[in-house]
Amino acid sequence: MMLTFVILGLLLSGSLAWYSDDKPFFGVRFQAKWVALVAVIIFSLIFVFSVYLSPLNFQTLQTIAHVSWINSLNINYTLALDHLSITLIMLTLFLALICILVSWDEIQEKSGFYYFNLLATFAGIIGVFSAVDMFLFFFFWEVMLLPMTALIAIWGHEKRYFAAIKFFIFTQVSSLLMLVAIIAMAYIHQQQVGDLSFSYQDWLSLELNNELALYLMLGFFIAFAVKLPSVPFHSWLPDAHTQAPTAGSVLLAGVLLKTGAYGLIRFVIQLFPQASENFAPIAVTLGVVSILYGAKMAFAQTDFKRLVAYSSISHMGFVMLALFSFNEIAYQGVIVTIVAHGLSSAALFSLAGMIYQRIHSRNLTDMGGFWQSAPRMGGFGLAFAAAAFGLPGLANFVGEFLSLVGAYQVFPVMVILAAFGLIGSAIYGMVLFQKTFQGSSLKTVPDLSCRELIVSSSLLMLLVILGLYPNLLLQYFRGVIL
Amino acid sequence: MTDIPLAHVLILSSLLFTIGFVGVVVRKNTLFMLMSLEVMLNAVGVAFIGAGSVWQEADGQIMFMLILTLAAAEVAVGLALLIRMQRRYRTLDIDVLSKMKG
Amino acid sequence: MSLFASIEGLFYLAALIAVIASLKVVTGKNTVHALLYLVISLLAVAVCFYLMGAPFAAGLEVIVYAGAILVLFVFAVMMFGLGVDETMHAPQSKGLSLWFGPMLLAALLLIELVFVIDNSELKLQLSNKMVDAKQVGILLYGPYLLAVEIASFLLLAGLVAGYHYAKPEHQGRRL
Amino acid sequence: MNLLASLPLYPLLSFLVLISFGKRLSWAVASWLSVGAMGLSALCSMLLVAQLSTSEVNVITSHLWQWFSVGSAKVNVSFYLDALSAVMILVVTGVGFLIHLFAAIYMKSDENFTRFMAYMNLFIVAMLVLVLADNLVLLYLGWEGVGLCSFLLIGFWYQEKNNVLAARKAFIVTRIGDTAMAIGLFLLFKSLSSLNIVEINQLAQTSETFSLSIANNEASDAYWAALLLLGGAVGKSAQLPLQTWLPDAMAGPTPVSALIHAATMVTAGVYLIARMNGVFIMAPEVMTYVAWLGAITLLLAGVAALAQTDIKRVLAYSTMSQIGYMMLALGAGAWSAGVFHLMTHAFFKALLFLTAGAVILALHHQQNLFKMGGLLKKLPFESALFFIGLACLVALPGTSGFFSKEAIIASLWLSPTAGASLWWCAILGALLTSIYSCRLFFLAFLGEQRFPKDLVISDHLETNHLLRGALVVLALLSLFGGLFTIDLSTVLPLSNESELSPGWLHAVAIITPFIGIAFSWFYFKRYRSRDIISLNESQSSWLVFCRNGLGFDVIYRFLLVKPYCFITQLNRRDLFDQLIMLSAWYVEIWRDVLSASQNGRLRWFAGTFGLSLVGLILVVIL
Repeated sequence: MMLTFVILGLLLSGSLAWYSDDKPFFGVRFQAKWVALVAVIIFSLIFVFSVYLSPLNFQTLQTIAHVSWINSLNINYTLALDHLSITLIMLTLFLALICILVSWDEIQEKSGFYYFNLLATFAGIIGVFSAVDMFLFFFFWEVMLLPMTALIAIWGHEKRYFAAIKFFIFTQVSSLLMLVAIIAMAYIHQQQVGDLSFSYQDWLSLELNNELALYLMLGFFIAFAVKLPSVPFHSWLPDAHTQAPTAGSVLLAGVLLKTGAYGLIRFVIQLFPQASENFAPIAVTLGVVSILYGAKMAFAQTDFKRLVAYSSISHMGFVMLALFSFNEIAYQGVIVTIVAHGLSSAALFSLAGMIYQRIHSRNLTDMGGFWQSAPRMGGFGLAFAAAAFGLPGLANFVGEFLSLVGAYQVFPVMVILAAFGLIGSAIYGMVLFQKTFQGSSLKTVPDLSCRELIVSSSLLMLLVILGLYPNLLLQYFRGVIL
Repeated sequence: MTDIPLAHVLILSSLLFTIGFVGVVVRKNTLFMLMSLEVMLNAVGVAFIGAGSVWQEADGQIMFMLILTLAAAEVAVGLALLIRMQRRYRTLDIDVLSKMKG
Repeated sequence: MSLFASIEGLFYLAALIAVIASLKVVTGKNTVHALLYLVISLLAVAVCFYLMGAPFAAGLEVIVYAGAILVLFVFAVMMFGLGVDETMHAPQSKGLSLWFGPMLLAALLLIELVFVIDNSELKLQLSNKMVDAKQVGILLYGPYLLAVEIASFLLLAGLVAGYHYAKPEHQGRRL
Repeated sequence: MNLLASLPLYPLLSFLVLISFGKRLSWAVASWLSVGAMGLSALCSMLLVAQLSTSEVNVITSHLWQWFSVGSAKVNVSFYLDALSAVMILVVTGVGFLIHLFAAIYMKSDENFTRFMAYMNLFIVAMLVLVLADNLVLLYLGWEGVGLCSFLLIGFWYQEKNNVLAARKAFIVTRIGDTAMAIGLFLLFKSLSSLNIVEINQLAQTSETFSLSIANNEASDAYWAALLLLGGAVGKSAQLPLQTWLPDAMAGPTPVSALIHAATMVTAGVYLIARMNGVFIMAPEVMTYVAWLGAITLLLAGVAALAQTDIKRVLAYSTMSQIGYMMLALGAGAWSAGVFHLMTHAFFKALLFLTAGAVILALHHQQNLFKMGGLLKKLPFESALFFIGLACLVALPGTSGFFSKEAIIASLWLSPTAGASLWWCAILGALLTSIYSCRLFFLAFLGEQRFPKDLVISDHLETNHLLRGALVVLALLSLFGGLFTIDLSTVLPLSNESELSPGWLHAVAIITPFIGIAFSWFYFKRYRSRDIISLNESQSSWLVFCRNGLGFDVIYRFLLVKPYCFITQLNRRDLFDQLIMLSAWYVEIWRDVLSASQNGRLRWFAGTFGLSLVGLILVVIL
């Protein structure tokens, strides 16, 4: 029940933050950000401890909550965890802290509602990562979508409505396809077994003929490929990233994209092994195209956040490529890439937010020579850019290397093409770093504050630790055969 | 038996109807539009009466009467609106009333 | 002259008059003249009704249409004090350009209608027997009772609406 | 923690301290810290080498932790020291220490001194990791690490736009090679299921499938792996076709040029090929490519060096050409000769760069050769050092350069993968080397001084003993470094015997530099003449072409850079986005059309009504 407690707790403390913002209680003026911060810390601790103290073996899916919900349709409230979901939930909770810290000074208006939305999104994401009843999964999928849209639409930058609507339509249309596939699966279960079931574990034993499986798989695949995102469904991402407030971008890049990767791993590949294997050449091609296209597009951007957004597309291409290689090494690469990209893109977006707070621009042409006045920020900028272009020693390298080595066993030509993305990433990484921090100093900016230092250094520390000792993560993903 | 074919009656009806239609579309003056409407309603009446006469049934005339009632009600409301329009806008130009645009 | 003496002759004459008068109504500049042309058109149509064997309808046409409705029009015109002017403010676009589109449309419509009537091979002829008021009355208060009721409601609604709209504005709340 | 593992640790600690405290450290503390760490490191490496030479075992290893595992193959963070890496760590820490010492004084007045020293330390860490790595992935870590440091140090004075561009160019060009190398790693892992260097070298020889071509015309895995590794080496070592970054990299401070772009990093490619000799031996065609690439680079760089006006760029091209020699040696199978030349080259090129740096500093950042002249009198000490360096470079008999270069040339004639034509290339290269060296020396040190007479020459060397000491040590190493005998027979395969080659070969090889010197003595008469007050750089198009690196930059700009930029600019708005937004545009069009039809005009509505009636009837009729 502790996971339910965490999810509900986040929602309730979000409401509390909303309610209590700027209201005096016993002479103390409450601020929403403090409520949110304390709540996230408490629930993270609860989650971490309960997982470590749990006697269950999370190598396979362990159901930890099961309550019947809508009896007539056999819909249950079922949550289950394995190492994959635990890893992703921990990443989510960690980035929740980062999100709150980066929006500490940035959000001044309607801050109560802001933190409510933020926490609600996190609750939804945690639900997505743990739900195994597909109806519940879809429910959480929508729960995470709405507050995210609100975050973009209310606290975003100049073209926020456009971006929010674009984000909403993309996700909604694609998730409708998934809904159709979910309902179809439930009916197939009824035909084969005799009763409706939305349970993921029940579905694993279904036998589908090839054609049907292909279409159902495509329903899921498109929903997750949009979320991942993969070319050609990526175009919501640059707009949403660019227009979202800093925490929104961190959240989008850090965790929301990972729901797509998670869905591909958990549902597409495991529910439809045969169909996805047949589909693999196309998916791998999409992955490679995403890698190259994202890198190329990132180079062309002049907007800091847009550049990082396209680099995310490039990185998630590696996930797609590796995932559909059906190879244990590549799978480990996917796990590391997911976590590493979560951290590094979060770091770059936080950096973008810090710069935006100082010069009120995201345009690279307005930047330059910040190293002179803000050497610390420059150092972190370099490290994060290096993480983005996969410098060995940082976590991204391990992920990319494992992905590519693994995928090379299966698709050598594709991997050679994808490797050109490494050059592309170096190009945009260099452009990003040099245009921001090198060159002649146009402006003097204050160096990192204490809070920003905490954010940056904790992210960098994790990147370095995972980069030099990825076994911390990989030990849980040994011997997983897809 | 008269030698008037039904086709001629219907052609007369169509002619009147088209004339009325042209009036409705072309004239800007709302009063003229109302009059054109009367012409159109009348044209329909002709068609009904003609049909009734062919089959020797009274239904055609009843339909005509219903059209008549409709015309009366329409004219009553229409003219009342016309008066209102004249008061408010000091004109009978129907193009002035274009607030219900999308 | 025998053409005009026969019923057919009279019918076509009345029809011609109705069409010409209607044209004058639609194209006229002077409101009062147009109204008078409308009366002529209605009367001509009434003649047609009579010749088609519907004396009751002809009577109604004369009494209700030409008598009552047209009087309403006349009252309205008198209230506005309209003269030659068609619209007071909108500059009148003269010439054929304004007319061209609608005329084309109407011509198309007419051609189509005539085409339909021509092609449906109606071999029916009008009968010269009268359908008298008695038959109409029996039918009206028999099977068509409901329609009559509805028509009366319509008239009532027209009455109320006419009163409401035509009421001076300051007396009631604004619409 | 054993000695081997502590080798990169000292610079790493020094780096961490320097980077976290930054400008708060005074010059004394920062320089003591960084130079001290380097000193400790150098000391350790000497101890290690002593250990290695005395002990029975040929290898010292140190396992730190398991980094990750690729399938069944473990990728460890482990260090592996054998004779080859021993040579490298001696060069890296020894020369590195001297250059650090020099840099601490050279860069004293720079406001970002601590940052500079931190980068230098970080570079040493990465370079040591590269050299000591026991597997290819760790080597790749060092490989990329030195690339990053090189990038940072080239762009150290980042306020100048040119430096920034040069740094970017260096990073991206080498990254192209790195990518080839990464693909090579994937291939090696696929065919040999290992990433450990020793294992790969063994497996390459024993594996049956590795060097076998699958079909008749298809190349074997060994061929491709060697070729891809060569790609990495070519990028890092500034060989054809990825050589264009090195001359521009001279934008960095002079100690950086000495350490990274002459002595250590650029020779990493040579090290890689020597290290992976097991793979290369299995692919003799690639060995020939290596040799030819080396030879062509050697000649082209020699020609380009002849036309340079900037003292550092002359040295840069000379570096390129000397690495060409090393490549030539490796390609010819003369592994130890190549590595030996790597070592001696590190000594004398570091000496040349540092002395050039001292000269540049003395002349207040004047780098143009045509604005120097007559420095022999003004700066006699520097002149002497520079002369020693150049003597090694042209391989005058007795100097270290002589021994190493002769060894290379001697091995070429009979090598199965090289041959006579490459021998002639090497001789021609030696001739070119002596000519451009003479030109350089004449222009800078002889002749009449061509800088303003009233320029106050600030001579740090005369005043600073430490600086002087560092250079003298380097000079001694350059002169007598040839006497070190390095025994690489435990690591590298023996090269073929050179005794069988005709005797006149040696004579030609020894005489060639003197011919070059004699030729330039007369040909560059103007440069050493005392009467000519001002020299103008020749602007003939041929010379300008050579000066600009033989047009490679232009070709690449038009073939690669411009098209890439053009494509990205063309598609800046994102084609896919545009396509998807088409649907939005479509909806919007219809919204506009429909809302335009709702214009609120009654007559218009009636007209539309009629129109649709016409249409409807038309449909019914037809």
